[in-house]
Amino acid sequence: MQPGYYIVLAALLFTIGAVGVLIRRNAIVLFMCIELMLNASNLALVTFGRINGTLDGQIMAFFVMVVAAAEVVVGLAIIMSIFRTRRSASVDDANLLRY
Amino acid sequence: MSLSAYVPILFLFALAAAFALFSVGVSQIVGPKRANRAKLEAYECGIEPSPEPVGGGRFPVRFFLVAMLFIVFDIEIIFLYPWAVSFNALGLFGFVEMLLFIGTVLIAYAYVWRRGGLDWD
Amino acid sequence: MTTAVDVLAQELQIRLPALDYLAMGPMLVLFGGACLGVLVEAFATRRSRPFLQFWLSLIALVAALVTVVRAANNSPQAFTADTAIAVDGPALFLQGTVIVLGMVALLLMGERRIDKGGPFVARASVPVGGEADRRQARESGSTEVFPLTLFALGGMTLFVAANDLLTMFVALEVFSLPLYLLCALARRRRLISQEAALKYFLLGAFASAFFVFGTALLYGFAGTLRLGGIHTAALGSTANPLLLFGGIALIAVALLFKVAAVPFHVWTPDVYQGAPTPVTAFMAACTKAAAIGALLRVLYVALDRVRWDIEPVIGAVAILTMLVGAVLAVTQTDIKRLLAYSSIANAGYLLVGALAFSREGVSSSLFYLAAYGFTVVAAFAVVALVRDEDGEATHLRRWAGLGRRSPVVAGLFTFLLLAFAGIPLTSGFTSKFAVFSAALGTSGQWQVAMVIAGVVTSMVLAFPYLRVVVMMWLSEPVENGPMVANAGTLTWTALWVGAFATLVLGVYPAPVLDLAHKAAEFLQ
Amino acid sequence: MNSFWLLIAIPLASAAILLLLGRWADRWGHWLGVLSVGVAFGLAVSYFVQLRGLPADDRSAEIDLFPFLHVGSLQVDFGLLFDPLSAVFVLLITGVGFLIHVYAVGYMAHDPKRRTFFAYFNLFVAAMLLLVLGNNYVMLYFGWEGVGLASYLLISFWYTRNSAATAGKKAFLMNRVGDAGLAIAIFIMFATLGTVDYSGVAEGVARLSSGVTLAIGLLLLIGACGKSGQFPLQAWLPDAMEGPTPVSALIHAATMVTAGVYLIARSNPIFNANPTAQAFVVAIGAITLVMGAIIGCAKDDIKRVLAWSTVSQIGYMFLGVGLGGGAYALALIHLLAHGFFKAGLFLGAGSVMHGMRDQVDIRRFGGLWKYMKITWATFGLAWLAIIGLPPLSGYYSKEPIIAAAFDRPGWTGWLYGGAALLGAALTAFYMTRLFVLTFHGPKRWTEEIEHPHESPPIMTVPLILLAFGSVGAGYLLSTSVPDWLTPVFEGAHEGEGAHHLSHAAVTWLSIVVTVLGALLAWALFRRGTALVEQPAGALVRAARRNLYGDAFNETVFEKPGLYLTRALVYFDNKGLDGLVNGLAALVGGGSSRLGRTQTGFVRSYALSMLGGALLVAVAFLVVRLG
Repeated sequence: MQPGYYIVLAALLFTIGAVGVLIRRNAIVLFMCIELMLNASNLALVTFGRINGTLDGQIMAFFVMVVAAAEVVVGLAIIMSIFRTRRSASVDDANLLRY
Repeated sequence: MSLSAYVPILFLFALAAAFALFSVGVSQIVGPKRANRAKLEAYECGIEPSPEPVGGGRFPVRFFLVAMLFIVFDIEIIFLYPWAVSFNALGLFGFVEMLLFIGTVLIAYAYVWRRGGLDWD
Repeated sequence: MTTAVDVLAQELQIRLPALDYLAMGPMLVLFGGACLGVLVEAFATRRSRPFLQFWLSLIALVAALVTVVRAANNSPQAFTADTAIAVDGPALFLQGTVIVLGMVALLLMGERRIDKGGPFVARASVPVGGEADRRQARESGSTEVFPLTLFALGGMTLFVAANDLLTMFVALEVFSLPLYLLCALARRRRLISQEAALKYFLLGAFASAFFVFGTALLYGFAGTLRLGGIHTAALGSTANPLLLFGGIALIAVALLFKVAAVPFHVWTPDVYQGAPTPVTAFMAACTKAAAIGALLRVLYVALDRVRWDIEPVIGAVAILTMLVGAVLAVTQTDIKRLLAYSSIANAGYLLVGALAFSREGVSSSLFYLAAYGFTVVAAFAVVALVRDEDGEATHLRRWAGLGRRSPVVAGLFTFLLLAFAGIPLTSGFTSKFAVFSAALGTSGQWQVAMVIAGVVTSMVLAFPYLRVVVMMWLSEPVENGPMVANAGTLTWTALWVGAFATLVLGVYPAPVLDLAHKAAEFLQ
Repeated sequence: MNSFWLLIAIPLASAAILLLLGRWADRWGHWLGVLSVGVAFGLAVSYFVQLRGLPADDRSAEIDLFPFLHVGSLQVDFGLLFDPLSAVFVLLITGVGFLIHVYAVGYMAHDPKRRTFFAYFNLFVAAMLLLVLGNNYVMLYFGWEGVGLASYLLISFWYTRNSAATAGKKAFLMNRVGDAGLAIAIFIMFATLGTVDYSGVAEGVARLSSGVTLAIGLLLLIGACGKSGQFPLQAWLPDAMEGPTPVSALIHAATMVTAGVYLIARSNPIFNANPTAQAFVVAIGAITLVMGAIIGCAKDDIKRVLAWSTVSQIGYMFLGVGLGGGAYALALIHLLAHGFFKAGLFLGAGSVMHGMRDQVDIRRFGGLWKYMKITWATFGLAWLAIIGLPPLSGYYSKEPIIAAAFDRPGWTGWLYGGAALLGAALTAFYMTRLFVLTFHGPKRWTEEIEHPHESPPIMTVPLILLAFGSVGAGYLLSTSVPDWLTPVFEGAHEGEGAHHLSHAAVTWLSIVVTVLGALLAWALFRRGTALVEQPAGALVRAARRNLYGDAFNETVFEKPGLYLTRALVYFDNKGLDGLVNGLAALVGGGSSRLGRTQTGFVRSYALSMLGGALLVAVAFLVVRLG
């Protein structure tokens, strides 16, 4: 089967994630969209690894997973602390800093 | 296979992103912005709902904390599993590396434990 | 079909990576120090922690600096850890720079006289204004900032030495994640601090996603993650060049985001304003150095064969960066935002040096990073000092007449602003001059355009700086305006070190320039 | 002689001591300041004598203190050069500077910040010496920015006055425009020649295309215009008079504002290589000298009249350096002579203000000659010198420039010669007006002044010494300087003279127009002035009636001149300031509009990043395909 389709899928997922970041309001959903982008990249990495016949892509994918998990922890901590002080997880409410 | 097959991907990416830019931009420009009090209120009757009791500050944060801790320890397996599979090939070097890795996770564990992250109450 | 794991095992049987511990010394020391810091956090008493953590971090930094110097003296330039890390001149120079600037910023973080308990808060998630918050306002602040800073510095030292995209990505995250957290920990004005952290985090993660996808595309193009491999493939590969340029674009987005280049600069003013001032100083000096370092490496090691395609695009970004930074700085009313826009414009100047694609370009950029870092840390030290009862008085209107009340601080700040404006005999002049002449040395048309934009924007930038100076010296003082806080030795040391370095690098820059020039060769 | 870096180091050290010691130095600080410049003057004289001892071709000493910027092919050293051209500037700066320092001890006696004032003053001297002693354009730029900085500090020295603060700002901003020109010129030199040393540039200039030399020349000219208050960047200089009078005398009359002339003289290889660039210099000089003289007629503030006269006189110097060839030396002679008599005029004005409780309006003076005889005599000599009456120094310095302008081939000779002649007549007119209104005619003082007094000896002694300069310097300089400077300008080719008028004719013409201008002013203003706006003492009203009676004078001479001057003043205030303000407003408006994009919403930031990413990707494709 053509590995190229996986690349198409990865690009689609990445784009969906990027668009999601633009249109979703809830910080956690927004963050999930970013995770989607990372996972789309993982898919692309693994597929390219397969096409190229090297392991680098898979190793990179492992590390991306780890880093994504660490990001989740840090991100959730920040979002939680904001939620507790503002009672809102909408990113549009975090709007004191501008101009 | 030919890599020119990816050209449509990039186009797709561009198209989708352009669509997003367009729709977000247009809705900002043409969308009516007449916020009023009634519109901003929650679509519910009765008293104003509040996520938490007033003056409280109680917040079911434990699940979230546990979830975060779970993630931290869960990551270990990503590195442990490949190491275990090719244990023989990696030899002593791999063993020491893995000990160091677990050691660093333990340091984090010690921190969580001492700072009360594991207390459930 | 053999499974991936089998292949992995076979590969590893062939060679285990050789590790040069001296060359990796700075990172090992910093990460080791950070882990120790976490243990101290876990087991030391609350009372002893501030003292222990501060000195532990400082010692770790000194030790790391010593290892950098030793590595620079002893080992020949070499790859280590199977070409994942390149210990070469630019890496060592930037590691040294980042560590020294980190030390100065650490002094600001350790200051506990200005705000009782330090500039950070112990538990950022306590709702503002509640009973618990009032209790914690009296408490000593968070000491986790020290290990977090060490982690960030360790990540930066790895980032500037990373020779493949995987290492670069890991390093990027290792230094970014602690910074996100540090941003949220301000003792005063916690709401905007948290907002800054949220914005920085979300946009930073967004940029990281671009980096990973760009890595995937480049990997698809070159079949390897090593920068040298991309260099080889750039001309020889039969793969679709769309993969190459798509990959470059996406990776550039992530790196330019960290550098704060237009149009990826949007986070900078908000985050600089919201973050605790010592953290802002740290970010402005060290993050910029690390990000430019990595950008230089990608440009010079991986992409120099496609420089003709890169020059116009990144050149346009550089011009836009200078223009937007300078023009937007004109109407700022908050001193931290003003410095943020100035930092954006400076990112543009740095790109001018980076795009020279010559040894002079590298050396002048390295020099610029060191010079700018000292000046900006000192400037934020002043911002941390000028306070009223609500904490730092960052609104410019509040600074009116500061020169009459505290001539020393206002004088120092004036000097630093003159340095930003590029007046001779300050490091601002020498560094800009070095960068621009390096760009002109190549006599490319884009370089000439960039230099003209650079000179014009630095004239425009003189307006906002002058406005602050006029504010401080020539305006009537405001009613119960801010006072210069009764700071301890730490902040004063940081301030004087920064100002002194600004002066020395302006008057007698030759030794540092020489060092930078000697260091300015990337290992291919 | 290789220790001439001391010239810079001594005033700098003194400035540092004064600033660092703070109040401890309040009691004696001003004497330290005076001493340092005095020592520098002594050293300058001794170096000058040593330089004269050398054979004419060997007269230069160069030292490299330390390497400054070594970035690849760019090698800039902290190097100094002491040659005939810098020597004359060093003598002027330290000599006149010393006298003005002495004067300032008396003038600033009652100012609580006298120590700071002397610190800035010494700083200025050090920076100015660096400017003229550097051996490359980067050192010159250092001095250039340094004198600028010191001058802003000194203009806004009385920053509690709003106007002083505004003037300081204006000077800073207008100078930045000029500085940008200079900076870009230096970068172009480096890009095309690979060096910024004077010697390297002089050697390499032959290799440059005429387009490049024109660009460099014009950019240098912009820089020179900014610093020297030449058209179109002249507006800051008269406003700079808000500073203390010794500052006006030293910085805005004798030394700093002539830095532009120095720059062009120093860059003579570039200008010699490109006649078009030279023509621009000449045109700027001619426009400015006429414009400054006309506006000088309309001002009533004693210092502003002098300021506009400075603008106008520097116009003569630009005219001189632009003419090239032998006129370089003429311009420098005028520069030196001008340093003496203009410093004398400013210090005299300061002395008058000192006696008249800081009154600056010449309509409020009159009859002062009886009360301050020394000031009157020295001011009078300087006045005669500036209008160029033989045998005072202005005659020897200005008249040859007029003659040289007439020697220019073609119609430009008539144009520029005529402009220079017109300038001479106008100078005689407004300077006589100034002198007569101040020292002669009826008293028109405000009521609180009863007994104007002469200034203390510490102020009058420098006046007397400068008056000697005003009288004698011209002849001495005109006989010695051209030979002395020959090695510096040896590349300058003599243009073939057109000799529209014989030299003697020019001489007589210039004397005649000068005397006519002076007599006209004497006749008009000997009884006071009609231009008092607010009603005040009875004497003033009487003076006004007297002059109103003289309707003939007014309609024939005054009205047209008045309209012209009004128009020029309007243009100056609205036109150019307007341009600068408009630019500022444009930047400011763009800034706040652009700032609106910074909405504070994370998602719009993400949008900007995604859009940027797309743009970058598309740009790569375009570059790749295109």
